[in-house]
This record gives sequence, structure tokens and C-alpha cells, in this order.
Amino acid sequence: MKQAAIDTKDVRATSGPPVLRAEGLSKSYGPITVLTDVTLDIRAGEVHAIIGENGAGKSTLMKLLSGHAAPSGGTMKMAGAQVAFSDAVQAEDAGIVLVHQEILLAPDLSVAQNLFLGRELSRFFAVDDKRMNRRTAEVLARVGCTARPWSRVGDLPLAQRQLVQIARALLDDRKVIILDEPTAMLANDEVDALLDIVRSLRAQGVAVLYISHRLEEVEALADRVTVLRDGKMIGTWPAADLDQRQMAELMVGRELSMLYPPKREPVEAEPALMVEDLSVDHGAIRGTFSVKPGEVLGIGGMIGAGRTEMMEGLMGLRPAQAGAVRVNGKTINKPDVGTMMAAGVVYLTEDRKGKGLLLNEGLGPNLILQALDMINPGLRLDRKKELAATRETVKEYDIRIRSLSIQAGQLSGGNQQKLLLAKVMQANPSVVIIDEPTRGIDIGNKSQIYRFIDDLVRAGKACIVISSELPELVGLSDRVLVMRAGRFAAELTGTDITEQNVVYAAASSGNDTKGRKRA
Amino acid sequence: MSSAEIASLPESEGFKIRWGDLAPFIALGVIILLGTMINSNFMSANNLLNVITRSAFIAIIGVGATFVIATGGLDLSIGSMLAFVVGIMIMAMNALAPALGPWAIPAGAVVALVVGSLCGLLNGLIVTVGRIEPFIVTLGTMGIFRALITYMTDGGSLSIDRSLRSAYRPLYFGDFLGVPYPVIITLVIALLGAFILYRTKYGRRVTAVGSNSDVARFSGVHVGGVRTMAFVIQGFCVAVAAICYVPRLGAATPTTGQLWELQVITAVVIGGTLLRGGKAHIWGTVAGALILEVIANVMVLSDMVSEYLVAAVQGAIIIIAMLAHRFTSSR
Amino acid sequence: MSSAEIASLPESEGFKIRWGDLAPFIALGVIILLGTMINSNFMSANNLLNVITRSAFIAIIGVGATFVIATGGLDLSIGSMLAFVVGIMIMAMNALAPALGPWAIPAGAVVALVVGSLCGLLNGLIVTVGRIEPFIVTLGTMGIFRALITYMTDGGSLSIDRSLRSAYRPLYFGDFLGVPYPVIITLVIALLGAFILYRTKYGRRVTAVGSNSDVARFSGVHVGGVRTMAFVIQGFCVAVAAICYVPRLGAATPTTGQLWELQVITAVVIGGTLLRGGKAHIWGTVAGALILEVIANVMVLSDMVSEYLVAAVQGAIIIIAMLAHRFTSSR
Amino acid sequence: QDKQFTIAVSIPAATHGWTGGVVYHAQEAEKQLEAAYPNIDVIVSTASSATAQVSSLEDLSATNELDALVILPFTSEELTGPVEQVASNGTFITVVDRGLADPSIQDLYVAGDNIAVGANTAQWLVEKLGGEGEIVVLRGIPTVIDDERIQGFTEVIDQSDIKILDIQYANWNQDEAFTLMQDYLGKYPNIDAVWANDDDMLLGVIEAVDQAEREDVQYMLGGNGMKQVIEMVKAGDERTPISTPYPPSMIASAMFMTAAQFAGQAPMRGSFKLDAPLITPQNADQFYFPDSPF
Ligand SMILES: Nc1ncnc2c1ncn2[C@@H]1O[C@H](COP(=O)(O)OP(=O)(O)OP(=O)(O)O)[C@@H](O)[C@H]1O
Ligand SMILES: Nc1ncnc2c1ncn2[C@@H]1O[C@H](COP(=O)(O)OP(=O)(O)OP(=O)(O)O)[C@@H](O)[C@H]1O
Ligand SMILES: [Mg+2]
Ligand SMILES: [Mg+2]
Repeated sequence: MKQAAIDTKDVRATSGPPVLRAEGLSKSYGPITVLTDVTLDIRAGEVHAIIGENGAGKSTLMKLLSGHAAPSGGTMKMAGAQVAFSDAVQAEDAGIVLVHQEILLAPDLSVAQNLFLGRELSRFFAVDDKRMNRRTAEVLARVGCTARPWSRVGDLPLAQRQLVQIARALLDDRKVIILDEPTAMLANDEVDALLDIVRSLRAQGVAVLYISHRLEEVEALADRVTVLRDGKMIGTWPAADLDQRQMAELMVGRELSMLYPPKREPVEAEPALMVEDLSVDHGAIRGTFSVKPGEVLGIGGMIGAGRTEMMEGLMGLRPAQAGAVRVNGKTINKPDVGTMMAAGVVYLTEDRKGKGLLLNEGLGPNLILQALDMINPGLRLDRKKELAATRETVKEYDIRIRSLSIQAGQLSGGNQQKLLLAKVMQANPSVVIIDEPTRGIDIGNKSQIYRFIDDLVRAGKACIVISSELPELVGLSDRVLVMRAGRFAAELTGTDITEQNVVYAAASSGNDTKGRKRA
Repeated sequence: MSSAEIASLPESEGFKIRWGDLAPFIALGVIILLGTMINSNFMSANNLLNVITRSAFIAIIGVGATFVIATGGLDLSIGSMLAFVVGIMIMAMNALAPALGPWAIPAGAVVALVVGSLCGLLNGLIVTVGRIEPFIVTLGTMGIFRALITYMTDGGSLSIDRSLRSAYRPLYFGDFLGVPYPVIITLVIALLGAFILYRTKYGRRVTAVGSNSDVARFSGVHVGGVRTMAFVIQGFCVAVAAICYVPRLGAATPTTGQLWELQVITAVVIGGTLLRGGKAHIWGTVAGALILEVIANVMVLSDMVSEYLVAAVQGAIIIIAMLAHRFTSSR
Repeated sequence: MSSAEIASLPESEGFKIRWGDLAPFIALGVIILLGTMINSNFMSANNLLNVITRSAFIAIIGVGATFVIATGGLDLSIGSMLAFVVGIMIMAMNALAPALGPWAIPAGAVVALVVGSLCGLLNGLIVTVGRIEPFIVTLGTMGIFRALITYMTDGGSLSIDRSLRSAYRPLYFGDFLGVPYPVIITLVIALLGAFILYRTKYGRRVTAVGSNSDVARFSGVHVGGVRTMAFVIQGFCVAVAAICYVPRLGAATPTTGQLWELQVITAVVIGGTLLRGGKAHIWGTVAGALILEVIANVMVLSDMVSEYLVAAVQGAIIIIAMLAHRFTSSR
Repeated sequence: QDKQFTIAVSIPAATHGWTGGVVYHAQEAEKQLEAAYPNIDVIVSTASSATAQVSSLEDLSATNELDALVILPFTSEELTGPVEQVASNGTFITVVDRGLADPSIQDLYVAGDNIAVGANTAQWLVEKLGGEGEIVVLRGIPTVIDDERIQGFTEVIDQSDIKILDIQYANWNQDEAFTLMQDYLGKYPNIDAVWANDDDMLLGVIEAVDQAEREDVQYMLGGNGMKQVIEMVKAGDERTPISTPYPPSMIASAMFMTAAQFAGQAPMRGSFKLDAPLITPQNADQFYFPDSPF
């Protein structure tokens, strides 16, 4: 499915005057400059991809263009006239809308209320919910989102929220639509639908700025590609002139090694983690699985299949009932994060901003939060150890920062992910469960993380990887379990691990996830 | 999803009963049942009317507080503000009485509404322009309003002119087709509040701001404006309560409205509005006000607890009500 | 990035002055300066000692409140809890006095610490196990504790045995090398508090829970336990304050500690701790307590405002202090 | 004699010493009356504010056939209308302490005299200080009671050469009185006497003066006749040789008089004003109730 979408490559020549032009834009936060002298043309009817490593400044540039932040220097022009936006609303009025990389929706409001927030439709004095719900249903259908207009956004899974966010940008006619990693949280189906939408927008003459770390998307979709590195503009090329490998090398500024480490030899060992009949409220049904030391167990499935629920239930983070849970032969009676961690199992959440990191705290406090008891045997907190561990982590995990006193929230997504990884590894686990290990991570960091997973498995740890990115699942896993509607639907090993097989198992019989809820 | 399917979507969840939202009404029912069992007089029409009428003050102010709390704010100054507005209103009415006669009453009421709204505006502006915690701001203005009323009464009391008394009295004690005026006023205010909160753009933005103010800001909502306006609504509601209050007690003293802020906030929270903002239940607030008033009434009617322990029993009942709420709504 | 570069990264902001964190101390300085200008007696050693000693209660309780607020909670019951603990302690001391003589004092103090911690535990458990807003829970227990002390004193007062009085008195009025004991106790409690908050694992968890309880939960922090413990610490601090309180007037009355909760919360917030949790400043709280006490002192010493308006001026000063804070720390 | 009589008693809640005393005496009187007269039912109801008192009046009269109401009103103005309402049902009204704005409503009036409390204390001070000196005053909670006492006091003082250095609220609270007195002592190098207006506050004042070891303070006076203070008077304390009674037991007197209206053949109508004579070591025993909490 994904394959099909990506193969149809239709680049069209777009020339003519730019709808939006950035000249010499720069941005600094206090003493730290994150963007220097970026000059960029965006033309009507083109898909303009912006690529770069994590922290290259892509999101920052988009925030400047869409009025979410004010540039420290440089100017912007629309149709030849200079513009300056004091806030996002002005930019939206001018026809520029940004879909944020992170989810920015009011959790207590319904989908329709979120979509129309700030521009509610009304009749006489009252808001016209009927009309808004109808319009919402239309746009939701367009982006392939199955949420109901009146569902509370806080109750939706992340992927659905991401689609809601995209739907919000499509509600009105725009000149420029900026999508900042729109597919990071989506699975293949949704990605295909989204790519189609982007194409149709382009056909309508809208300029789409598209940020993604999935270079195959960029290759399939973009007309032109702009590469940023370390806050500087490397250049803009017609997409037809670049292949994925060239793009990647432009981004990182050096030659790339292999993305996936070579597969390991199968091992004979007792399972490190054994789970029997694990059922999680509103999510997963009677899951039985195990993982051995030295093995990567991949878990695939469509969004909403219940993979996250299964693992969160296992960790006691959701109400769940288990037949049996055994870690290294030891039975765990009532799993919770603490006992699981003590037994050697850690879970790395897919929601790194909401559940993974304390955004307002520094690196150190985040790093040692989980393993506080292991790092500090007594009551006291050893701040020297904390600082040492922080330095060590920054080095080992290659976290790119300019000062150790930076807050976790100020790190770019990739660096946050590395920090999160380092955080769970502080507990020195024997089983690591990673939910979406590379969501929103650039290709350079990705291979680092893959190599890292490989290292720890080679060191005799067991690893479970939940991923919606098929190449990643296939490239990393020794064994793949595919979930469908809350149940394990298939197990793939050896050469059976292919993207086609995973997709088939994930989608075959039940094509809607609602069936499970009814059950 | 085809457009035919879309057209057939139900318009809202209107018909699905949300137990969580009903909790305050169920709690009210249970307490009324208990009251009936404890004292046979409880159910007398007279007693019920008294209780309902009396709950008007907390309910009316509570409607305003629901707005403030829904935006994520908090107003501790309402009790003092009520006293201050009552004081100003009485002074205005007394001053106008010689010239206007009974017309001094509506004139005074208008003065009250203006002053109340301005007091709310003051709170709102300090909170939004000064970007200070509402808790602290309104704690400060609470002291200020309380001091002003003490000053205005010279530490004693400020009563309404005898000549106005009888003309004004019916506003609290009178009724329309058997429904006491304060109850009617409460209903009107609650209806208005519910309309504004659930059916207008402003109401939408109130919950949006309380739910996530960053999102609201990015969506072009003037967060400061919405917050300030909520405080103004609060001030207006306080003034309406003041207008109902004066005919009942006829005077302002430095202790008027003392600790009402706590009662109002309790009513709002019992009613199901979240203190962190983002979710608001106008009718829940009204039920909450009734619950508090009924509890107090039952305490007076029953002779079971020592006078000293009344406050303890009330506190315990509120906690138990919230616990019950929690466990019914988590279903 | 080379490892040389990493090694050279600045360690921490340790040496950079954070203006925001200093704001309460600057405000304190400014108010002291004003006090000196307004009345020459202000700077007398006697007056300063009085003021500092007096602020001990709010400061000690404030240390506990800093913990509760840092976890995102709030405790409105502290004033009533103080009265209740004082009452229990006096009763215990009086009962033990015949048997133990002056040793009844330490015995009573131990009773106080246990009772205070249990009161905190009660609050904490209702909040965490019952999952109810701390505001409502502690409003309820505030009523309960207040009613209990009223009941225990029969509405009158409960005085400590004459025989214990003189032995106990020095704990408030005495000094060690010129430093009054309450000040020493405050320093010890604040040091302990700062140690726990900044230097222990528990302290880390406190800020983590207040900052984002989901993250804390996913990191294996027992969120309920941390919250409950914060309330216990609060109760313990209240008991310490009670131990310092009794020797001063030697009695508990139904008005003991009334409205102290608001003063304590104000002190904590002026001190720079965020009401929504996640950021805590123990020493800021101590400065906040001093600020409140100094303002009250200066108000009495100055002859400028009518007695009726003292509360207004205090309210205004607090708001102005917060505004100043806001504008200095936004630099 | 089969007829049942219901007497409702509405008083302020025990929020500080004096009202605590009122509640105590009301409850004692309730027990004694109900024991003495089986056909009389007494309902005591406390209220923590004027509004709450009006509410409890409404509740009591809506749910009971009240034969009599004994009320110690929070404030005069605010309670006048509501009491009038009760009276219009034919209920016998006994007003205690605080008069209503319209005296024609009440059948029986038992009162202390707050103005006299202030004036008598002032009179005594003027004599003792020889008509000159410097004093400080503490006020209670801003209410009519406080207002009247201060009024009675200042009127007398104004006629002498005594100077009132300062007057501030301490809310009938020992702690606040202590704090305020500390500040007074810091502010004024010479203070000849302190009038604390209330014995609760007096205790705080004494603590503060003792701590400062100030010899210039010759007299510290309160009022209300609190147990501890009467003990001091009895013991001949030099700085507190007198107090003024404002006995909370007046509620009990009123209840007994009202009961007599129904139980006996004694029509009880009119006004009974309790004087506020100085309590001195000589007569202190009459004002001493060791079992009262106040
Ligand atoms: N408020 C801030 N204060 C200081 N530095 C910041 C702030 N916001 C962002 N930065 C820094 O700016 C740099 C660029 O961040 P930006 O989010 O634009 O990167 P990005 O290219 O979008 O990365 P990613 O692919 O991970 O999303 C990063 O190094 C980041 O740490
Ligand atoms: N509290 C809840 N009540 C009812 N349904 C829920 C609840 N929480 C989650 N779900 C449903 O459970 C399903 C699984 O959600 P989730 O997206 O986490 O699965 P997943 O397989 O981990 O997908 P991914 O991690 O790729 O997003 C979704 O359909 C979601 O709507
Ligand atoms: Mg980005
Ligand atoms: Mg998931």
C-alpha cells in the first residue's frame, strides 16, 4: 500500500513568483543562535521539503514563517510585500498555517470545538454546533480520521490527534500549509491518505512546506528540497536531482554508514520475559509472548491495534489482568513500574513529551528520575554522580547541546529521544521495551539508535520494539509479532519478516479496530 | 466515510447519560432523602422554599465562579466584594432616596452592577496584565474590599433607608406564581450562564483557555481577554447576588459575606467543575449550592450533633459527597 | 561533538545569579528599607527580634506547605490543624504533668508531632486514595479540625498547667547566644526542608510529581505515596509550629491559627514556589513569611493609614510585591 | 399542663471566647430547663454569621410551631426584619444583648450594656491616671459590639487629658493582640495603660508586656469577665485590678425568664438591662464561674 503510493512520483516544474519569501532569517534564544541567515522561496503549487538532522532548526524556521515566534533578524515577504506577523493568527489570516510537530490541542474540548477554536461558526448569538460538526466530519473523512466530531480530544490516541491537527489546517483555504513531521505518529494507511491530500493541495495551487525524517516520503512527494544543517541553510535542490542517500548525506554533512546493523545469530536461552494471558482494559486481549536475551522482538500492527496498551498494561501503568508474568524465571505477582524495573524490565513511552520527560527540568533530573534508587542507595541524592552521569550520557548518546543547563523541553526531538533512552537505561535493565524508538528522529540519529539497540542486545539483553515504521521493524527484529484489534494475529520469523507479511497480518481479516471495542 | 454516512451521524452525545455529570444531582437527592428521614419537617413546603431561596446567593455567585474556574482561575475576593458592593449600593440608594423615592432602588441596583463589574475587571486586569496567580491577586483584593467596607461602615453597619425597606423587601420575600423571586433570578442567571458557556463563542473559548491556554493562544483566542471577561462576569454575578441580598438583611457590615468565597468554590467543585479549568457545569454549580444549603438546614433541624461540631459534620459530608462522586463517575 | 567539548560544557548555572529566585529577598530588603524610613523604631534590635521571632510560625508551617504545593497540592486546613494539635498537646501535657513534672513538656511535644503527622496523613490519604481535589479535602478537614478544637475548648480556652508554664515559656521567649529559639527552630526546619527537597531522592520526586505526574508515574515514582508524604511533612511542620506556639500564650482557643492558611500560602507563593507545582523554594518561603510579618509590623508602626484600611494596604502591598517580582524575574 | 411549648434559642456560634461562653450557658440552661419543665422543649441553634442566623431563624420557624424565640442577634439592622417575621406568627420574642432596630418587636429584652463597659472602664482609668497620660487601645472584630464599646470608652477619655496614642484591630484574637501589643511597645516609648476591650485579647497583651519588661505600663484592662481575668482580679493583680462584666450568662437569664412566661404564671415583659459595674477584688466572687469555659 505504502509502496504503491511512494512509487508514483510526480514532480512538476514550478516556477513563477514565490508566495512567501524568507530573506536572511535568523533566530536566537538568549546567547544561543539556532538559525542563521536562511533565505528561502516558497512557490504556489509546490511541495517544498525541508530536511535536516534533529536540532537543525527546521521547526524553528517553520515557527518563524507562521508567526509562532518572532525572528531575531531578517525579513519575510508575501507576494513581494514585506510582512511581519506578531502572532500565529495574523499569519493564518495571511494564509499561512502551521501544523505543529507536537500535538497542540485542548484536551477537554471536542474535535470539532478544537478545529473551530478561535473561529467558531455562529448563528445569531449562538455557536452553530450542527454546522461545525458536519464540516468537521467532512474534513476528518478527508484526512482519514475515524474520530467523531464530538469525541473529547483527550480521549483519542496520539495518531488520531495528529490527524485532527492536520484537519484543522485544512479547514479553510490557505496559501501556505506547513506540515512539521505530520507522519511521525502515523502508520502506513494514514500516511498514504495524507500524501494524497498533500498532492491534491498542490494541485489546487497551495504551497506545502513539508518536514519529514522519512526520506522516502520526501523523495516521493517533494518538488524541491531545502537542507538545513546546524541552523544554516545548505541549499535548495529540485527533488528530482537528489536520491535518498544524497539527501541523507547533505543533512549530516558526511557519508553515512549502513542504516541497520546486521542481524544477529539466533540464540538459545531461557526467555528473559514471559507473559501469559495479559488483558488490558480497553486495549489488549489475552496477549501471550516472550522474549529471549539477545533477541529483538518486534511488535507490528496498525495504529490503535493496542500495542501501547499491551505494554503499558504489562508495566502496571493501566488496569490489566495477567495470567502470569515471569522475568528471568521470577514470577511477578502484581506488576507495576517499580517492581518491573527492579526485576529488570523497563518501558520507554511513545509519548516522550507527555509521559517521558519533565520538560521544565534540566537534563540531570530527567536522566536519573527513573533509576533514583539504583543510583543512590541511601536517602541522599548524590549530585556529583548525577552530574557525572549527565556528562557521560551526553557523550555516550551524542546529545547535541550547547550548555549542560538546558531544559529537556528545549532539546530537539531527536535529542529528547536519546535522553529518554539514556534515562531508562540508567536502571541497567535486562529487558527493554521501546515504543516507537525513532518517532520524529532524523536518519543520522536513527542509525545511532539502531546501533545502540543492537549493542544492548548483543550484550545479552532482550529488547521489544514497537514500531509503526515497517522498514525499521523488518530491519531490526529477529522475530515479529503482529497485533490486530487487541490480539496477537501472527508471528513472523526469519525470512518471513517482510513488510508485506506484516501489513497483511495487521490488516487482513478485521479492517476496523472498532470491532474489538464492541466485543 | 461517505457524505451520506456523515449526514446520518447523531448531532451530539446528547442522549447518552453521563453519570459523572449527574453526580451532584444524585448527591443532592441522597441528602434530601436523609433530611426527610431525620426530620419530618424537612419536607414541608415552607422549609423547602426557604432553603431553595436562600441558596440563591451562593448559586448566583457560583455561576460567575464557574466561569472564572473554567478558565483556570480562582476568585477568593467574592465574599468581600459582595460586602463592598452591598455597601456601595446601600449608600447610593440612601443618597438617591430623597430625590427619586422608590426609584432609588433600581438606580442603586444599576450602580451595584456597574461597581461589581468594575471590581471584577480590576481582579481580571491584575491577573492577566500583571500575570500573577489569581489566588494571590484575589487574596489581596479580598483584603482590600474587606477593608473598604469596614471603612465605609466605620466598623459598624450601614443600613438601608427605612423608606426604601418596604418597597424593596418583596424582591427577596415575594414570589411570582409561588416561585420566590430570588429563585427566578437564579434560574435566569443560570440559564444565561449556561447559554453563554455552552452556546456562544465566548463560552467555547472559556473552556479552551482553561483546558490549554497555549493552544487557545495559537488559535487566535485572546487569552487575557477571555480571563478578564470571566472575572467581570464574576463581578456582575456578585452584584446580582448583592441586589438580592440587601432586601433580606437590609444592611452591610464588615462581616457581610465573610467566607462565602469558600462556600462558592465548594459549590462549584461539588458541581463537577474542575478546579484546574477546562470543564464547567453551570447546573452542577446550582446543585452544589443547594447541597450546601440543604446540609446546613438539616444540621439546624436535627438535634443530633453538638453545636460545636456542626462545622465538622458539614466538612465530613462534603468530603463524603466528593468521594461518592468520584466513585460513581469513575464507572 | 568531541569529548573535549563536552568536558568544557558549563557545569550548571550555579554561579549565574538567578534574579527570579532572588526576588523575594530583594522585596524583603525594599520593605525593610521602607520600614526604616517610615519609623525610626523599626530598626531597633528589639523590634526586629520580635518580628523575626513572630514570623517563625508561618515560616515553619510554610516549609511544609512548600512541599505540598510543590507536588501540586494545597492545604487549607493548616490553621485549624495547628489549633487542634495545640489543643491535643495541651491536654496531653496537662494530663501528664502530675506524673512527669516538667518532662510532660517533651512528652507532649512528641504527642504533638505524632498527632500532627497523623492529621497530615489523613489529608494525604483522602487526597490520594480518594482522588479528590486537595482544595476540597482540606476545606473539609479545616472545618473538622476547627470544630474539634471548639469542642475541646467548649468554645472557651484550654490553658496549659501553671506548673508547666514557666518551664516551657523560654522556648518562645528565650534565646541562645542572642538568637531566639523559635528562630533557631525555623532555621533547623528550613535547613532540613531544603536538604530533603534539594538533596534527597524524595525531594526529586516531589518536584517531578508536581512538574508532570504522568512522567513521574511512568518513571516508577509512586505518585500517591509522594503526595501523601508531602501532607505528612506538612502535618509535622504544623506540629513543630504548635510546639513553638504554646509557650507564647499558653492556651488554645477556637480562634487559634485562624486564617493562617492564607498567610502561609501567600508566603509560599511570594517566595517563588509555583502554585501549580513543580518548582519549590524553601528559603523563598522563609523570606515570604518575613515579608508578611514585616509589612504588618510597618503598618502598625506607621501612623499613616486608618485602622480600618490596614488590611487594604497590606493586600495592595502583596499585589505590588508580586508585580515587582514578575517584572524583575521576566528580565 | 399537657401543652408542649417550644422555645428556640438562636445565638452566634462559638468562634471566640465570649461567644463560646454564650454557647456554654445556653446549653447548660437548655439542660436545666428541660429537666425542670418536661413540657418545654428548647432548641439551641448556633450561626456563624448574620446570614446564617437569618437562615436558621427561617428554618426554625418553618419547621416548628415556635412559642418563643430567644435571640442574641449578630447585628441589629440585619436581624430586625427576620425577627419581625417570626414575631408576626405570634411567637414570643426575647432579645438578648443586641437590640433590634425596632424595639417594638420584642416582648422581653435582656441586655448588657456595651457602651457602659467602655465608659466605666474609661472612668476608672481617668481616675487612676489622674486625668492624664498616654494609652493604647485594641479593637475587636469590626462589629456593632466593638463599635459601641469603643464609643463609650473614647467619649469619656476625650473629656480628660488622656491621650489615645493608637487604636487598631486585633479581632478578639489572643495572637493578634500579642503581636499588636509588641508593635505598640516598640512604637511608643511610654505607655501608661492599655485597654484591650476584651479579656481574650488582654491575655495576649499581658504576655507581650511581660516579655518586654516594660515598667511604664501601669494598667492593662480588658472586659467581659473571663474566668482567668477574674482570678487575677481576685488575686489583687496590680496591673489588672478590675474588669467589667459582660457576662455571657445573660443568655441563660433570658432563657429562664422566657420559660417562666410559659411554665409559671409570671408574665415576663419589659427590658432588663444588666449593668456593667466594675468587678473589683471585693465583688469578684459574684462573677466567678469556675466551670464555665469562659
Ligand atoms: N526555547 C528555546 N531555548 C533554547 N534553545 C532552543 C529553544 N527552542 C529550540 N531550541 C534549540 O534550537 C535548536 C533547533 O530546534 P528545532 O526544534 O528547530 O530543531 P528541528 O530541526 O525541528 O529538530 P527535530 O527534527 O528534532 O524536530 C535545537 O538545538 C534546540 O535545542
Ligand atoms: N481509555 C480508553 N477507552 C477506550 N478506548 C481506548 C482508551 N484508550 C485507548 N483506547 C483505544 O485503544 C486503541 C489502542 O490505542 P493506541 O493508539 O495506543 O494503540 P497502538 O497499537 O499502541 O498504536 P500506536 O502506538 O501506533 O499509536 C485505540 O483504538 C484507542 O482508541
Ligand atoms: Mg522539529
Ligand atoms: Mg502506541
